[in-house]
Formats: sequence, C-alpha cells, structure tokens
Amino acid sequence: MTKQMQETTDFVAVRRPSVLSMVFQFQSLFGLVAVFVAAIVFSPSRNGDLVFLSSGNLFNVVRAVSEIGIIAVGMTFVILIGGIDLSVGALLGLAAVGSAVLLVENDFGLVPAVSIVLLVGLVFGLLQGVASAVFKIQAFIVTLAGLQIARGLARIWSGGQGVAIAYGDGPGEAPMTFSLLGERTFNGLVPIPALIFIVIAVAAILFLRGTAFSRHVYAIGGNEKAARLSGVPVTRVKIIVFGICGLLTALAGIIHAGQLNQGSPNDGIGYELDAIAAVVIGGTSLAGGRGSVLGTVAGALLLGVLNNILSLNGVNNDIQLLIKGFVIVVVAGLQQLRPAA
Amino acid sequence: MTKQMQETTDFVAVRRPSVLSMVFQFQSLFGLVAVFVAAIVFSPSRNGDLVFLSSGNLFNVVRAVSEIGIIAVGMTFVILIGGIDLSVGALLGLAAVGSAVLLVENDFGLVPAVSIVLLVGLVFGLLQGVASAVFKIQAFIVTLAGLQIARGLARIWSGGQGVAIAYGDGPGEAPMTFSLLGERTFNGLVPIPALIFIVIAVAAILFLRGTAFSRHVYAIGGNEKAARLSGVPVTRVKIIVFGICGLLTALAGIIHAGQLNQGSPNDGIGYELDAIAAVVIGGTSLAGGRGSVLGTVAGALLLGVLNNILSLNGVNNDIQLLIKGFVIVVVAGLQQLRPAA
Amino acid sequence: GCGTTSENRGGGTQQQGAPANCKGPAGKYVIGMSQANVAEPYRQRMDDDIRAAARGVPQFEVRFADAQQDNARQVSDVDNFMTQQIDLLIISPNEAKPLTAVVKKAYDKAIPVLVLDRKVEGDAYTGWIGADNVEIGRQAGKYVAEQLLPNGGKIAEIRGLAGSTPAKERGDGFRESIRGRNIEIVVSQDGDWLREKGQEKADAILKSNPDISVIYAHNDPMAEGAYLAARAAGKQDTLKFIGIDGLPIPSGGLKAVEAGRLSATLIYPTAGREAVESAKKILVDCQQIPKTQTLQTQLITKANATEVYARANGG
Amino acid sequence: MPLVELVRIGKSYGGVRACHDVDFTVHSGEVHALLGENGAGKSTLMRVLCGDVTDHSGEITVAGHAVRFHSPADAQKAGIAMIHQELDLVPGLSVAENIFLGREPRTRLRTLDRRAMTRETRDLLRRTGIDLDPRRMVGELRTGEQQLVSIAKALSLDAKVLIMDEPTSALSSAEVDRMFTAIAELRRGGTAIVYISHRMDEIGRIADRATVLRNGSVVAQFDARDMTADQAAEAMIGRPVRTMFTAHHTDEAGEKLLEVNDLVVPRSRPGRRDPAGISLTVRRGEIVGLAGLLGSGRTELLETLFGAGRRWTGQMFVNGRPVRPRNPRHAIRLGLVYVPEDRRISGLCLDHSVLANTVLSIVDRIARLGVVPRRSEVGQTRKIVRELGVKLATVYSAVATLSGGNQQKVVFGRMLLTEPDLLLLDEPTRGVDVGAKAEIYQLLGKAAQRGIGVLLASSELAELVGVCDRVIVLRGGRTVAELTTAHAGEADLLAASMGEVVPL
Ligand SMILES: Nc1ncnc2c1ncn2[C@@H]1O[C@H](COP(=O)(O)OP(=O)(O)OP(=O)(O)O)[C@@H](O)[C@H]1O
Ligand SMILES: Nc1ncnc2c1ncn2[C@@H]1O[C@H](COP(=O)(O)OP(=O)(O)OP(=O)(O)O)[C@@H](O)[C@H]1O
Ligand SMILES: O[C@@H]1[C@@H](O)[C@H](O)OC[C@H]1O
Ligand SMILES: [Mg+2]
Ligand SMILES: [Mg+2]
Repeated sequence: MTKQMQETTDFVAVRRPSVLSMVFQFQSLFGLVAVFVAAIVFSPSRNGDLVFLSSGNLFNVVRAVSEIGIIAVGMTFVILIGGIDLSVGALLGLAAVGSAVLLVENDFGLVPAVSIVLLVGLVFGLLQGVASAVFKIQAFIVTLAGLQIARGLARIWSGGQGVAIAYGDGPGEAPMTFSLLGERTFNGLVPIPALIFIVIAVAAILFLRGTAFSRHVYAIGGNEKAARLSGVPVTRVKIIVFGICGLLTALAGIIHAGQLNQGSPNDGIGYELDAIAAVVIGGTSLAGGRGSVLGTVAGALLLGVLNNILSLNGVNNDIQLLIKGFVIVVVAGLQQLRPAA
Repeated sequence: MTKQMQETTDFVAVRRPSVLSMVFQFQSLFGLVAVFVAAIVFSPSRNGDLVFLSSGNLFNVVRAVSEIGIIAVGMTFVILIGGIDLSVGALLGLAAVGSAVLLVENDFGLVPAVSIVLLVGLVFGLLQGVASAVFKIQAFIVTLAGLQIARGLARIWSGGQGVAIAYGDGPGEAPMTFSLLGERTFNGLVPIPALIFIVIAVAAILFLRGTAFSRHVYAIGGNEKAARLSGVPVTRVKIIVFGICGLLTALAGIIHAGQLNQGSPNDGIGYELDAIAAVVIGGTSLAGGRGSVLGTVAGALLLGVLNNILSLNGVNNDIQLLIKGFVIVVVAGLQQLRPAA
Repeated sequence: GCGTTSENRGGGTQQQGAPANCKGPAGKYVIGMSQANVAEPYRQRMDDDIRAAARGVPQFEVRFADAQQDNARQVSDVDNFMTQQIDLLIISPNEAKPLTAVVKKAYDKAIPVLVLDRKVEGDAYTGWIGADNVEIGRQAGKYVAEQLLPNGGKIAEIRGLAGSTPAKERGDGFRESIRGRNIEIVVSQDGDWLREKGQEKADAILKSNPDISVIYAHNDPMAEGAYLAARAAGKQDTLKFIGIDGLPIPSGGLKAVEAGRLSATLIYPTAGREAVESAKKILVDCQQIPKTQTLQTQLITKANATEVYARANGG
Repeated sequence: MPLVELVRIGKSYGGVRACHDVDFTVHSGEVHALLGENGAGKSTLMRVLCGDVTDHSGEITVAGHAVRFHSPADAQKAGIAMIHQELDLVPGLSVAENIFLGREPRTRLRTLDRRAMTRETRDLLRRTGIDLDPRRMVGELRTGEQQLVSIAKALSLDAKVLIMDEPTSALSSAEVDRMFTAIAELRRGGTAIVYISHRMDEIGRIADRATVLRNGSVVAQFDARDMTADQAAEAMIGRPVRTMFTAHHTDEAGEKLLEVNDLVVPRSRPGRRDPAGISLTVRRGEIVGLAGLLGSGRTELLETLFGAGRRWTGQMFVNGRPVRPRNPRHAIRLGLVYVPEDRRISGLCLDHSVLANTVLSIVDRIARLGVVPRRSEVGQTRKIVRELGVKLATVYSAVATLSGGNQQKVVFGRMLLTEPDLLLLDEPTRGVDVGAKAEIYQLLGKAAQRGIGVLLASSELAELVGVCDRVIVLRGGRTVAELTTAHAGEADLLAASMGEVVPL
C-alpha cells in the first residue's frame, strides 16, 4: 500500500474526458478481459462449441459470484471511506438463519420476514458504523468483533444447526415465492440472484457517480479532515456507509438461504476475504478515496471466471491454488502499467 | 482508519514525555490488565486457589498464543510500514509440512531441515516484498495470492495429507531434539514454544527501539515520501520487512509441527486474522507508522487470556463468541480514552 | 446415532483410571467434550446427541469446547479441560497425530478418555467409538455399482476437505468397490464439505462433463448443493445423487432422501449417545468398556428414510 | 567555476511542460533566488537537482563533473540538500529522529545512539534559535514549527548546495529574521543557497542573484540587490502588476456580523497556549486581521469559531443571533467558511480532481434529489477557477498535480462557492504568487464591498497592513492589541506581537 500522494493521476471522483484516460480509468476491466480471453482459449469444447462461452455457463459464473458480488458492492463503499468490514461473512450467516427461522419456524409472511432480516442487517451495520465513526475505534477491530457477535447470534438463533426451508402454503413452510431465489427466469436461463446482483451493481454504479452522498464518501476516504472542514457530515456518512454494507450483506444472506433452501449459522465463513479481494482486485485502494463499483464488479467476475475455467478443465485442486495465486498477482501487476504520472 | 497525517496532527500535545504520556504510551497494556483482572475475578477456584492464576494455567495461555504471537511480531513490522500479510497462515502450513517432510521422509538432520524451512519462509516473504515494493502491487493482493500459492505448495509437498512425525534415530524418524518443541522445561512447567515466543518478542522490542532500521520502518509507514526524500532505502527496507515476517512465520510453522508432531497442509487456516487482530488490538495502526511490538504481545496475550478464562468457566461456545466480540470492542474503545485530542 | 453396535471385546480393556474416577451414582461428574469443529452439521449433531443423552444422566454436567478445525486450538481445549480437572474427556479429534500427545497426557492423569469418530494413535485412551469410513465408501460404491449403474457409466466425485481423513477414506473405499465394474470417475473436485461449494463445483462439472449420470458427494450438504446445480441446469431428474451422513435433522440427508433429492445416503453415526452410555458405565456403574466400538452404517433410500428419521428422533 | 550547473533541463508531466530547456547555475557562497508565478516550474527544477525527479532531460554538473542522480540519497551524497515546499516530515517520529532520518548516529554496537541524536539536535536547535524539545513528536507541531524543523534538518546536512523551497511561508517575521541570520552564516561558510519564495521583501533582504521562470523557461536574470519588487513581479507575470494592495478601507462600519465575547478555550493539555478571554467584532464589509507570532493562538481561534476546535466558553453572535457552531457543517450553514492553514493536511483530497475538490462544500446544496447536475458543477468550477486564475490542465486533473500556490487557490475557491457571510482565513496566501495574491486581495476587497466580513490570520505583516481595516494582535492566546491600519504600520504590529506594550 504505497501512498500515492504526488504522482497519482488515475483516479478522479468524476469522469475524465480523454480517450487514453478513459481506457485507464477502466483498467480494472483489463484484468477481467485478459482472464476472460484466457478462459476462452483454454475452454474445453463440445460439439465444436466452447463450453465456457455457452450462455448457461456464463450465467452460472454470474450466479456463483452474485452473493459475494452484492456484498462486495457494499464493501466498496466501506473501503472507499478508508474502512473495512470483516463481519460480512458472519452477518450473511445471520441473515440466512434469520430468513429460514422467520419463514419456517415462525411462519412469517415473505414481506415481513424479508423486511425484518434486512432491518437486522441494516441496524447491525449502523451499529458498527457508530462504533467506528463516533467512538473512533479502528474499523478492523469493530468488525472483527462484529464477526464474532453475528456468528454467535446466528448460532443461538438457529440452535446451531442449519434450518431447512421447505416450500408450500402449510404451516412450517415458506411461501413458494421465496423459492424463486433458487430459480432461473427467461427460459430457465438467467438465475434470479444474478439478476439481483446486476440490478444492485448498476444502481450502485450510478449512485456512486452522480450523487452528493458519493462525493462525500470519496472525500472522506481522500482526506477526512479536509472533508470535515469542508462541511461534509463525516460521522453521519460513515455510519450510513456501514449501514449500506450491512443491508446489502443481509440481502445476500436472504439470497443465500433462498438458493440453498436452508439457513445455516455457518454460512458465509470466509466470505469477508473473498469480498474484500473482489474490491481490491477491482482497483479500489484500501487506503480509501479511490476506486469504483465497476471495478469491484469486474474483480468479482474475474475471480468467478477464474474459478469456473479451472473447474471446467478439471484442473487438480492443488494446482488450481497455484494458478489462482499467480493470476491474481499478474493481473494486479498489469494494473500498475498505467501511463507514468 | 483515518489517514495517519490527520490523526497525528491532533495528537497529544505534550511538551516532554510526562508521566501521563508514559502511561498512555503503554495504553495497549491497559486492555490486557483489564482482561487479566477480570479473569482473576471470574476465575473458578479450587481448594481456595484461583485456577486461572496457577502457574500451569498461565503457561498454558502463553503456550497457546506462542505461534500466533511469533507471527504477530513479524506482522507488526509489516503493518508498521503500512502493509499487511495475509499469507502467514498458509505459510505456517507450508513450513509445518516442510519440517515434517524433510525430517521424516527425506531424513534430513535437524539443522539442515530447520534451516531449509526458515530459508523457504524468508524467501517467500522476500518475494512478496519485491512484488509489493518493486512492482507496487497492494500488499493485500500480493499476500492474498501468496496465501493461495503457499497453500497449494503445502498440499503438493505433503501429498495432500498430514505428514506424521515419529521420533527416534532410525530412518524415517525425526531426531528427538525436535520433539522438545512439544515439551516443557524447568520441571515440566515452562513450554519451550512459550520460551521461544518470549525471546523473539524481547528481541523484536529491543530491535524496534534501538536500531536505525526501525526508524526507517516507522518513517516509511508514517510518510513514505518523506522517508525516501531523507535518503531512507525504502524499497530495501520494505522487502526486508516482508522477509522478516516470512522468516518468523516459518519459525512458527516449525514450532507448530514440533508441538503437534505432524505437518499438515491445512495447518494455520485463518491464523492471518488472529495475528492481525493481535497487532491491531495491541494499538498498532493499520495505516502504518504507529505501534509497537510490546502492544502486539499484549494484544496476543489479551486474546489468549480471554479464550482461557471463558473455557475455564465452561461458558457455552455461542455465548463465548458474543462475549469475545463485546470485550474486544470495549477494550479498543477504552484505548481511545486518551487525553482528548 | 442409530447404527447397531458391534462391540469388539477383544481389544485391550484395561482401564487403570476407571476405579479411581468412579464414585458411583452418588457422585457428580464434569465431562469435557472437545469437538473439532461445530461448524460442520455432523459435529453439531454429535454435540447435540451428547447433550440430549447426558440430560438423562443427572450426575453429568457436560462442557463443550470447539476447536474450529484447528489442531493447536484443540490441544489447548484439552489442556484447559485438564486445568478444570474434569472427570472424563470425550474428544472428537480434528486429526489423529496432533491430538495423540495431549490425549495421552489426559489419560496418564487417570482421566478416562473416549475418542469419537476420528482416531488418535497408540492406545492411550479408554475407548474409541465410531464408524468405518472406508467401509462407508465401499457401501456407497456398491450401491452405485449395483443399484444405480449396473451397466457401468460415468460419474463425478465431490470430495471432502483435502487432507482430512474421511475424505481420503471415503474416496478409497468407493474406488475399491467400483473397481472392475465399468464405472469411471471422470472428474473429482474438492467441495470442502460445504453445500455452496458442492453447488459451485457441480455447476462446472455439469458443463464440462454432461455425460455423467451420478454424482457421489462425500457428505450430504455437498450432495444437496450438487442437486441444486443440476436442478438449475434442468438435469435433476436424469442425474442421481448420493451423499453420506444421514443426519436425522430437518436440514439433513434423511429428509433429502425422503424428498427424493438424493437417491441414497449412508448413515454416519455421530456416536454421541453411545459416548454418554460409555461414560455412564465408567463413572456411574464402575464398569469397563470395550476399547473399540465400531458403529455400523446403514444405507438409506427412499424405502427406509422416513422410518429411520422417526426412530432417530425418538419416534 | 559554478558549483552546480544545470543545462537545458526539461521535464514534462503528460502534456504539461513543467520545465523547458532551463539553464541555471549556482556559485559557492551565493544566495540565488528562484522566482516565478505559481506553476512556473520552480519546484520541479529543484526536484530535478535534488534527485527527486529523475526522468528529466538535460545535464547536471557538480563542480565540473557530469552527474546523474537516481535518488535523493544520491544527491545528498553529492552535497545537495533540499527543504521541500510541502513539508516532508514523518509525523510519528520525534524532532530529533526526523532530523537524523536516513543518517542515524550509531553506537559501537551499531544500535541507535539516541543520546547523541538528542544532544546534537538540541545543539542544532539552540544554534538556530529554535525553541523546541528534540523529543517532541513532529505530528504534534503546528505548521510553522514543522517548517522550523525542516530548516534545522537542512542546516544540519552540511550541504554544499542547500535548496529552500518556500521555507518561511508559515513563519512570522521574528522567526524569519532568525532564519536569515542562520542563512547568512552558512553563506559565509561557502554554502550555496537556492531560495524560492513568494515574499518579495525577503528576496531583497538576502538574495545576491535572482532567476525568474515563466511557463517552465527562464525569462530573466537579475542582480537581486538592485532589483525592485515591481521589476521582479513584472518579469514573473509578463506584464506590469497593479498595486498589490487595493487599499480597501471601510469608513462607515456596517452592522455587526460576528461578535465574540470572552472566548476561552479551557486549557486541557500541557504545553498549550489556548485562546483566553478573546473578544472581537467583525462588521459587514470589514476586513479584520489577526497578527501574532508562531503559536500565538490564531489558528486555534479560527478553528474554534468554525466549530472545528475544542470545547470553549464565552459568547458568539453571528448577525446578532447567539450561535455556537457544533461542527464545520453547522458553521457553514451559519454562513461561515474557513480556509485552513495547511492545505495538504486539512484542505485537499490530493488524489481527487480539482472539480471534486472545488464543489465539495456545495454538492448537497446544488444536488437535485440527491443527484449533482453535471452542468452546474462543472460550470461553477470553471467559473471560480477562472476568477481565481488557477493554472491547470483541465478541471478533471488531480489536485496533486497542481503547483503549491494553485492548490491553495482551489481551497479558496471551494469556500467562495458557498457564498459565505464571513470568511475565516488562515494564511490564505501562503505560497501564492504575487500576481495571484493581488487577485486574492482584490477578491477580498470585492467581497467586503458586497458586505461580507473577513477575519484574516496572516504572518505577513505587509499583507495585514495592506489589506485589513483593523488588526487584532494575539500573544499567548490573548488579545494584546487592536490597531487600525490607517494609523499603525508593520513596525507597530511587530512590536505588539513581540509583547511590547502598545496602547489598544
Ligand atoms: N506530479 C505532477 N504531475 C503532473 N503535473 C505536475 C506535477 N508536479 C508539477 N506539475 C505541473 O508542473 C508545473 C510546474 O509545477 P511546479 O510545482 O514546479 O511549480 P512551482 O513553480 O513550484 O509553483 P508554486 O510557486 O506554486 O510552488 C505545474 O503546471 C504543475 O501543475
Ligand atoms: N493541535 C495541536 N497540537 C499541539 N499543539 C497545538 C495544537 N494546536 C495548537 N497548539 C499549540 O498551541 C499554540 C497556539 O497554536 P496556534 O496554531 O493556534 O497558533 P498560531 O498563532 O496560529 O500559530 P501558527 O502560526 O503556528 O499557526 C502553539 O504553541 C501550538 O504549538
Ligand atoms: O460431513 C462430515 C464432515 O463434516 C466431517 O468432518 O467428517 C465427516 C463428514 O461426514
Ligand atoms: Mg513550488
Ligand atoms: Mg496558524
């Protein structure tokens, strides 16, 4: 994490006009394109068609990254203000458990259940925001504690075991609508979670470009003191950002429960690293103030494509680890090849 | 995680090191003392003696944190320069596997085996340092990739299964000396790993106080550009720091293998978060430039004592998670109670 | 657990600790249960079984520790139990070798030790209770070879966490019994025991190997994940899935077989109930227990799933 | 033979030519002033010489030998040291550690010789007349004090060539005098000094020669001793400059805009001299100055008024209404704005564009349904950038790529966009070139005419006398004098700042 004070020209919180700079603003897409091309080259083929490129497979990739992707969108906000959120994996578990318990054991309707779970995620995030912004405890510590608390709550709420979700209209059954989360639409092609991910991502991209709030977010990450002196409501923005991350994580947790037809207190273990990885590979700086949701989406897809093509080729799992490691470094290294400042 | 510069400008304004400031310099010890006192209060007692305070138990605590503690010492250096090392858990696994394979399968002597493993750790760390310092890839990404590579190598080196270590003089047996790592000395009281941890910690504390190198480490984390302009060999120092972390991690891996009589490719999963947590709870800023090994040791012990007292009281695991989360936030919050900025 | 017990009375049953610890029905006993990783449903159920069974023994108080899949942590957990001077240790070790020393230490302090599921080395423990994973793998292979693919065919394997013993043994046993049956494992991927990993791996497997007809997963959660992937690809009816564990819980394999998502599962008994029974024998009844109790697995298909589920839950 | 010779030095940043075919020589024992407006290329040229910028064209010779520096360390070995314009100190290290960074004294055991470090630093500080504890953390020091540390550090390097890039921009005249004594001593010892400053009076006092850069090229060379400030300014800007100070003096005082009574910031930390019992008024259309030595409490006072300080007692009225700004946001809503003294630490998001920095304070005001209309933000930015004459490639350039003075103007522009009633300015022209200063003064004048009030803290006495109606002098956190510039001059201000009794 070098401090790029003097020489940085690549990020500006607003679009830049020249063609060259356009290309480099989207440099995080480079890695994705490179990995995508490699995936095509190495794709196994069947009946002359490339398996990797079949629409079914591509949607599988998007589906597989959708939960991490949604969380990573929220994580992007947190990292942009110079924070970090380690609690997301555990909070996803809590949300998945909550969905299952409320729908199945408490027989809540779809809307109340989903609303409550989203509210839980939001409040959890806001509380972490308060601890970090008001009490000025490093976000790393706050959310590390949050991780344990969320995991503990999930275990208590579920009684330690996964809560299975059965569908139907009877008591102890979740409404059929909820099962849509595990389904595909448009002729069984497009997985619903992938759709949700895309909607969230597009909304977040637009949101982070055009709104006053997003300017505040970038400014806080860029120089918190300057932001405060410029009249940015720093504390409030920080709290809200953690709230957004919590809310999106809860959404991912609901999707998780819907996809897997169960909510287990162990869901989401280790997701925090995956989400942070997507953000950082997408070119967002852990120091805050620089980055984009578009980059994050590219980062998440890159990791998904990589996993997918390695699995499609049935590559030995140990070798997969090596390849993933090297590809990640190389992609990140390529991103450094920008026009010298 | 606000930027270093801002934070320190509204730092304690003391003309000279007063008693008060001395106290607050060691504020990271506060949390440890608080948790320690709480542990005494809540300790179960037997025959009128406090179980927690029995020397056997205290040494258990130190033994239990020794591996994470040694890694955390190395991690402190990395975090002080504003970096992070996610590869340590996997590298510990690689080192543990390496120790077992070299001693048992390749029948290397103690010194060659240990030297090779330490060298592997050192080189692994140095390479990560090069990627981060020379190619300017964010340390988070470099070491995330390093994590996967180390884990993959460990799987391959071990053949995917834990390699058991038997002791003796025959072929396929490790020298008895190695088994000392699992033993205790001074009347079976003091575990060797605890001793090693203490030695490393003391050495690192002295090193970070007394050498020019250490000033360079702090300077790089505090203001990299200023360090460079002052003639500090920034790139070299960064590379060495990652090397130190790799080396200490390898040492922890050797101890791990010795304590558990096996090297398994799954050893050390998740240790990175524990080590970083010890550093951060110890008061070192993730932004770099501020912190101490003493704090880290306190952080590691704090977590160890917390785990220990909860276990001694037979607290339910789910509740343990909640308590740990709250204690961590509260302790970190207390640390903020320095003379107001 | 619900398997029948074949007690191997041949093993060394000298238990020097038993008499010292046995205070009869009048005593009060603290039992320490060191679990490798409650994040696995199978192990959570093991703890739950112990908890439930112990409720029937008023003299027992059981304390649970969770090592979170870390050998070193489990060593500390046992250390802490010894500091608490527990009367009996139940341990389900994360791995054999690393826990051997500390188990021996407890045993040498005259604390009776019951080892569940995975083993430790040597014989410094009071008794081992568990099932045979190689045998389970064999039965799974036999079921595939005889019932699902009598004429041979291609299958995929989704394995447990690399490096864990059950993953290896279930793979080995399976291969043993399909040998020469014209069945080919065309692809084998690690699913780390996790449902979502099973789903993700199966997604890719179904794309790259559309000609497989069976997915053998090393546990039920991964088999369920694979089923979900197949359903998304519209292949849930043409493919067959088999898993292992057969936990009698709503999210477990018995229900999945009953609902027809899995063709079969094999019971992997938790040994929880048996452990408490043995503990009672040692501490309350002052009896000896066999060194080895191998619990039998049971093949579960749609035919017996409902009944076994009911029986396991006291129905 | 010149000690250092730069021949045809060129350096571009993307499309911007910071230096173009510059020839520049330095002789032993001379003070060579380097002049030019903001963005002329002064810092860039000197960063080439001190090994910080390495990808330049042209040659460098030192004592007749061609050299090529690959790092600042190389240049230091060749005897060339530089005090950078943007203070480059490590906040987490002590004064002594900063001074010896990269060349720490060691004991026989190769460990850090802390004792020697502290002793030598104390000597050094004493010799240069700086009153600081060597063990204090640099991060605790105010800007001016940090500047003193940088100077002390440079002086200790025993350099043959010492480059000082605006070393005094945050210092008041008493400290400047002391620095000049130290510089004179160095020069007598044969050290060559390159001196960059926008304070023209300083140039006349110490420089032997002056070179003027404009748009990256040398446009004039003077014998500094008989150069007039007007000549220099004309060479820098390329046209005659109108009188610096648009002597603005309101005769009929407007209604009271700001009134402060008995403001006390309770002392709560050792070593602080906080504002104590300050009372002042700023009327509409009035420019009120704040004078004082380093650490007299000016910054703290302004921060307090802006809601960015610490808890305080007393009364504050804005437009006659009692107020108590809770935080900067609240203060801005009350019609106050604040231009902080250190732009890099408190003023700017350096990585972000000029646009993003400039509109930061008004984004939520101009947003419709939360969305910032692009046309309006770009329009506002372009307008203010033009008004202030900010030199930049496009409004999308990162602020970090602007020259120091232009960065200052960006902060200034942001504040003006909020259309405030009262400007709280802390050294607003620090590092700003003469032309731009004149523009800023005009702007202040115009603002005042529109009925805006200004409270201006400055270390440049000429500025205070030239621009303000009244000047309040602080010393040790207290008001010690209030002078009307119609009747008092720089000497009176200085005397009051130094603690000599001046009738209020
Ligand atoms: N890192 C950089 N990236 C891009 N452009 C830069 C960079 N540094 C300087 N420039 C540009 O080079 C030109 C010269 O800048 P320089 O800092 O040398 O000016 P200066 O004469 O020192 O100005 P000032 O008096 O304001 O300090 C300016 O146009 C500036 O915007
Ligand atoms: N945040 C702070 N941390 C440490 N010391 C401070 C701080 N703020 C003010 N001081 C000290 O309080 C005194 C008053 O400082 P202040 O900055 O208000 O004065 P000033 O007149 O504006 O000085 P300067 O010219 O340096 O800006 C100084 O001695 C300064 O060192
Ligand atoms: O699912 C079980 C897994 O969690 C455990 O570790 O090993 C046995 C498996 O059946
Ligand atoms: Mg400059
Ligand atoms: Mg000031």
